[in-house]
Amino acid sequence: MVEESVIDKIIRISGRNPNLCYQCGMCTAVCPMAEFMDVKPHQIVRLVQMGREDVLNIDAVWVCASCMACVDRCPRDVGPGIIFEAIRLVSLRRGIDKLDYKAVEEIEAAPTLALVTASRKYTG
Amino acid sequence: MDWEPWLIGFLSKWTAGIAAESAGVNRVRYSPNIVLINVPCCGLISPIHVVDAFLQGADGVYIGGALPPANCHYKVGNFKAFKRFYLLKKLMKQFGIEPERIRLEWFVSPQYRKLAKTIDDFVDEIKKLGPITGGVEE
Amino acid sequence: MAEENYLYFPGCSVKRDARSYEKTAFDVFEALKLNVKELDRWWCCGATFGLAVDDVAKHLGAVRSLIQAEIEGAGMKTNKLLTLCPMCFNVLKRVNYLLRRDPEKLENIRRYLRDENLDYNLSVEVVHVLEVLDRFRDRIKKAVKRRGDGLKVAPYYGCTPLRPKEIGIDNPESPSIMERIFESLGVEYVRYPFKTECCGAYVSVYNRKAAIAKSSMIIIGAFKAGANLLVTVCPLCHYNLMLAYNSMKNKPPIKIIYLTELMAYLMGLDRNIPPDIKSFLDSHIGSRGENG
Amino acid sequence: MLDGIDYSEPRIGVFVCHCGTNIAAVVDVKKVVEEAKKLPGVVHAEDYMYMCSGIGQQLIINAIREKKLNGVVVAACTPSLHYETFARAVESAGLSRQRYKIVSIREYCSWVHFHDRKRATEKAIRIVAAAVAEIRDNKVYEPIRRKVIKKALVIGGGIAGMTAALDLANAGIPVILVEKEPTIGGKMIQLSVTFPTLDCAQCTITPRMAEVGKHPNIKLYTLSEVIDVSGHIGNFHVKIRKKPRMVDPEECRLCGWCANACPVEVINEFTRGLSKRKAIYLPFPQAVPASFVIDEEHCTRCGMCVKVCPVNAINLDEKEEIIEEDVGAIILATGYDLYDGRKLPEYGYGIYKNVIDSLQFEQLIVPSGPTKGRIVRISDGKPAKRVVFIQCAGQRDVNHLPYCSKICCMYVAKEALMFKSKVPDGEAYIFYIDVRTAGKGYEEFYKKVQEIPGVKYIRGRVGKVWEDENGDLIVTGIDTLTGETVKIRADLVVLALGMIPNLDKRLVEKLKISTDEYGFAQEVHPKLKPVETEIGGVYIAGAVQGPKDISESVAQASAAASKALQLLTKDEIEKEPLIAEVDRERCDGCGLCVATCPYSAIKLEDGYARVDEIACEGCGMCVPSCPTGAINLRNMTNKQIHEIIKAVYGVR
Repeated sequence: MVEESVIDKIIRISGRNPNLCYQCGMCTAVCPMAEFMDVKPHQIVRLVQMGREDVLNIDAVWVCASCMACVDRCPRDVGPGIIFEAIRLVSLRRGIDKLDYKAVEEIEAAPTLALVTASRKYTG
Repeated sequence: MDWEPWLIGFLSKWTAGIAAESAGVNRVRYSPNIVLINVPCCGLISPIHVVDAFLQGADGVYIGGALPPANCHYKVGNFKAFKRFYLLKKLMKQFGIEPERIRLEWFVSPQYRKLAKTIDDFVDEIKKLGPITGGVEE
Repeated sequence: MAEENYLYFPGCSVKRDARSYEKTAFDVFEALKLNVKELDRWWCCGATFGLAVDDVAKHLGAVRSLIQAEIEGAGMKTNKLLTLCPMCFNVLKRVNYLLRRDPEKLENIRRYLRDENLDYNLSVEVVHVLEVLDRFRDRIKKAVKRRGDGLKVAPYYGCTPLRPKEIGIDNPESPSIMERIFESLGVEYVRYPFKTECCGAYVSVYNRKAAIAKSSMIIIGAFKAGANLLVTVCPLCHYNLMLAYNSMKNKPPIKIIYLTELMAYLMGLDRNIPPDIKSFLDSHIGSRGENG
Repeated sequence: MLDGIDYSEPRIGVFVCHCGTNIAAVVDVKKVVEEAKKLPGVVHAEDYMYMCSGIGQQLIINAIREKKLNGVVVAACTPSLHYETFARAVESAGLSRQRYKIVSIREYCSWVHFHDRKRATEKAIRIVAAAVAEIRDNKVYEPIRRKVIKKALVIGGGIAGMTAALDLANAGIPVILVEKEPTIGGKMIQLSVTFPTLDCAQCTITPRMAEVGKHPNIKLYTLSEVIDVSGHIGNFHVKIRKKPRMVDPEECRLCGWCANACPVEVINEFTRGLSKRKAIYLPFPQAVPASFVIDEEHCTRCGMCVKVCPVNAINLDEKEEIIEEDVGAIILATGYDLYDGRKLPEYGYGIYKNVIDSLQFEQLIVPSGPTKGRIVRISDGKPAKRVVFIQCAGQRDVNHLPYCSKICCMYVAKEALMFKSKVPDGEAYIFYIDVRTAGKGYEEFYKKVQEIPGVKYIRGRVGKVWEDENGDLIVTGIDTLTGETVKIRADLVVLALGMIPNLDKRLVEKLKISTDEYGFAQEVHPKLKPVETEIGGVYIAGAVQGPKDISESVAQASAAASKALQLLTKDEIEKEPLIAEVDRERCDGCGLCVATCPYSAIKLEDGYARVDEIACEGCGMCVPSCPTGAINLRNMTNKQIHEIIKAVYGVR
């Protein structure tokens, strides 16, 4: 059996079709976190379109807050935010996690909600 | 299983017929197990024709007409068909034929996806029902 | 189904971090003659909706709570499951929506549940407190005891009550449900551009600076529009906004509070309002206060 | 018997088309031919690569002659494409078209069952068998002739409707032009200049409006709507509701005293809300008919205008009229509207005054417009120095309009140019996804606009527009080419909203035409029959059929007029004789069919039902009502339906 490529896996578990993206940039325009991203949302979708497996190394997908603004506004229903979740999951399922609990500032003050969500998003 | 159903469909050429044509132009795939016959109006199709179709081997009869109230090219053909088949369905049980084997769908002409989807659903349903037994358990 | 009956799903943060939100909410419910009952048992909703299509197990907690609501709802003649925390609302409603739309997923979930002799019939409606309050605006109007003169309120919705649009309670780009409630309360509100902007959400744990930047923008935006009160319905938004506020060198004179705290105050139900908020509101309303 | 063809025994030929690979790649054409040969009545079957080609048609003609065929079945593409092609071929060989049938094994089979070649072939065989069974019993009937009323109705008085009306009128055909508004002119009269030549739109259109207004062959009904259509090609009966104008256009001298006296002020729709007008008003100076009009909805009947009118032209008691007309052809040209900008609250349309749509911006450019051609902020009237244009606003977007409106790239370029010519130190920012300039001189025009200093094209989207505490608009977006976020402080934001059809659903129902999934009127064939509808005698022109610019609308209007002329120059047309028919042997005069017929085409005469062949539309609704099976639809009789079913299930 041929092993599924990283990109195929991203597409499969996202359930979305990044090839429909026409690079309008709406996702980036509405992204509240875009200013903190090294690679912008529309560029990430572009890299997925081009089959670039190094999307796994992009830090920006971890900055995404899953606010769904891009998913709602995407004119082609590509749902960039869902593709980013798929990219995160591919890493998480390989055992790569992104949260160092010891480094979380004032962890005892953070609401449970923040910790649970962050744990799910950053550690799988 | 060797058996597979063959359905017959009568489409009003002004609405469902156009939808079927658009389904083709847009390459929307659906089950091939149905032969679609265009007629001027679904009001032409009589319960006799439908019973005739079952007698001759149809596993299901699909009728596509205009979406009520006002889309019928001939004013009220869709209502006529609706009433006639409502009554026929009530009778069907007594013949030992499941009323679900008659399906009526109403269209405005751009609804080609609906045509494909309802045909697929219908074929699936008929597959589940199996061949007509006339109420006699085999 | 009785219109006033609701089952209530609390969730972790309302029980631990936003006690006054829950307590004042129940004071308000009582004043509005709503019969709200907490579920006998509830499971963590998962705090965030699993977005991947192959990720059904993450929805199990939410489904269990939905089943519990279905069972308890039958006795109480309601199918409405009320949430205060919009994160819980978002997850529960999305799971519910997903199961209704995707028979395959439903079947998959059922396979898990069969071992526990459980089944879900898709009957529950998940509602957010804002929707409920909106429905009973007439009662709110009657229950108001204090005049809100001197208050200028900035509504802050955040993301989770509104997005994705399939499950949102209002237009995700221009919601007005909170504004309608303010009108019933008789308080003045301001228009500012960030009422649906993300506060930074859980990113505050990963990239604190980013969350603080987002939340600061919201606070400053509200302040510039003339608000002296920033009203939220989410414990996580509240946390991030407070985080940002506390990190500011020049703190604008604006207070961040929960909607139900404001409502309880205006309805004269003071017992569960935190003292700092009470005194803030007192000082703004001043002598024009009570009229009832 | 016709031209020596013997119909006593069926001798049917079946012709199966490959359509290149369109059919043959899915359907086993050879097998279809082999199976067809076995069908009862079939004496000949063959296949060919392109049956519609000259050679393919000749194959059919030769076979009819050589094999003495008296019936032809063509299994190919859809009848709407090539029914006529083969009908003419068949007739040229002396065979009646009523003994010919085309069935689709492309749209109805190969194009939808490409995933299952075996069953697609089986289905194609069944389709052919059904067609053979049907044609076998077809009789040849004399055509029914109907008179053609040499008069046309044009619905819509915009540039397309006016053009079609003038073309017909100049050819000597009387035309009834129905316009909903108090004046003709449509959307074009609201424009400043037209791309790519920058001609003044009003100067271009007003002579044409005047021509329509005074043309002896054109009867103009303004403030009117078509409320009912009945009849058929060559002979339509239409009802028109004419709302009261309450000012006599013959008497009105355009002095304007009435408007000065009128105390009621309302929003002026002609300037798209950028100015006010009175309840009695002149829509614009060049309006046709050149007359004031009373806005029935807002008029308080105070009578001030009546008092001041020097010519007694005003009659507040005027009532609406229903006018009935008979026409032979109808041209539908109701044009377009803009997509509702309020569905884009993220851009602040309808929330902030300075966020406007493209037609409002046109009004700011027009020298006779509400600002006398000054480009200003709507909120405070201050000069607008920085304008942001958002292209594709709510377009090419599955959440709004999934299609491209085609003209926005060009009009935005034009509006930016006009802005710069009026505000030389101004800045225009244009957010775009792609710039589409397919048209003569369009790309050159785009280049010219790009060359203007201060016009900045930004490849990307705007996320949000809001107003800050100073009343300036803040536009935030992304430049996808640099990957940087963009924040622009602007005086005006102009949304290039898409075109949506201005086509009332009730009118569609009355005309019985169909629409596409976005509500645009549907043409019969996108390439070959772009102005015809499925309803004979009803033609479409302009943006009601799909987004298009002025030159295309005008071209299509002339095309529709030409098609209508082809009909209206005939004295009579042949109607297909496929109507209901009563078998007197079986009819017992019960009258059930009489009650069923929606056209009152069946009457009882001497105790038998009789079908009026002019009134019968051939729907067949009467057929199932007959308890004795005495009434049948010609060439789709009960027996034929029975044979069709038998044929479908006779295939093994």
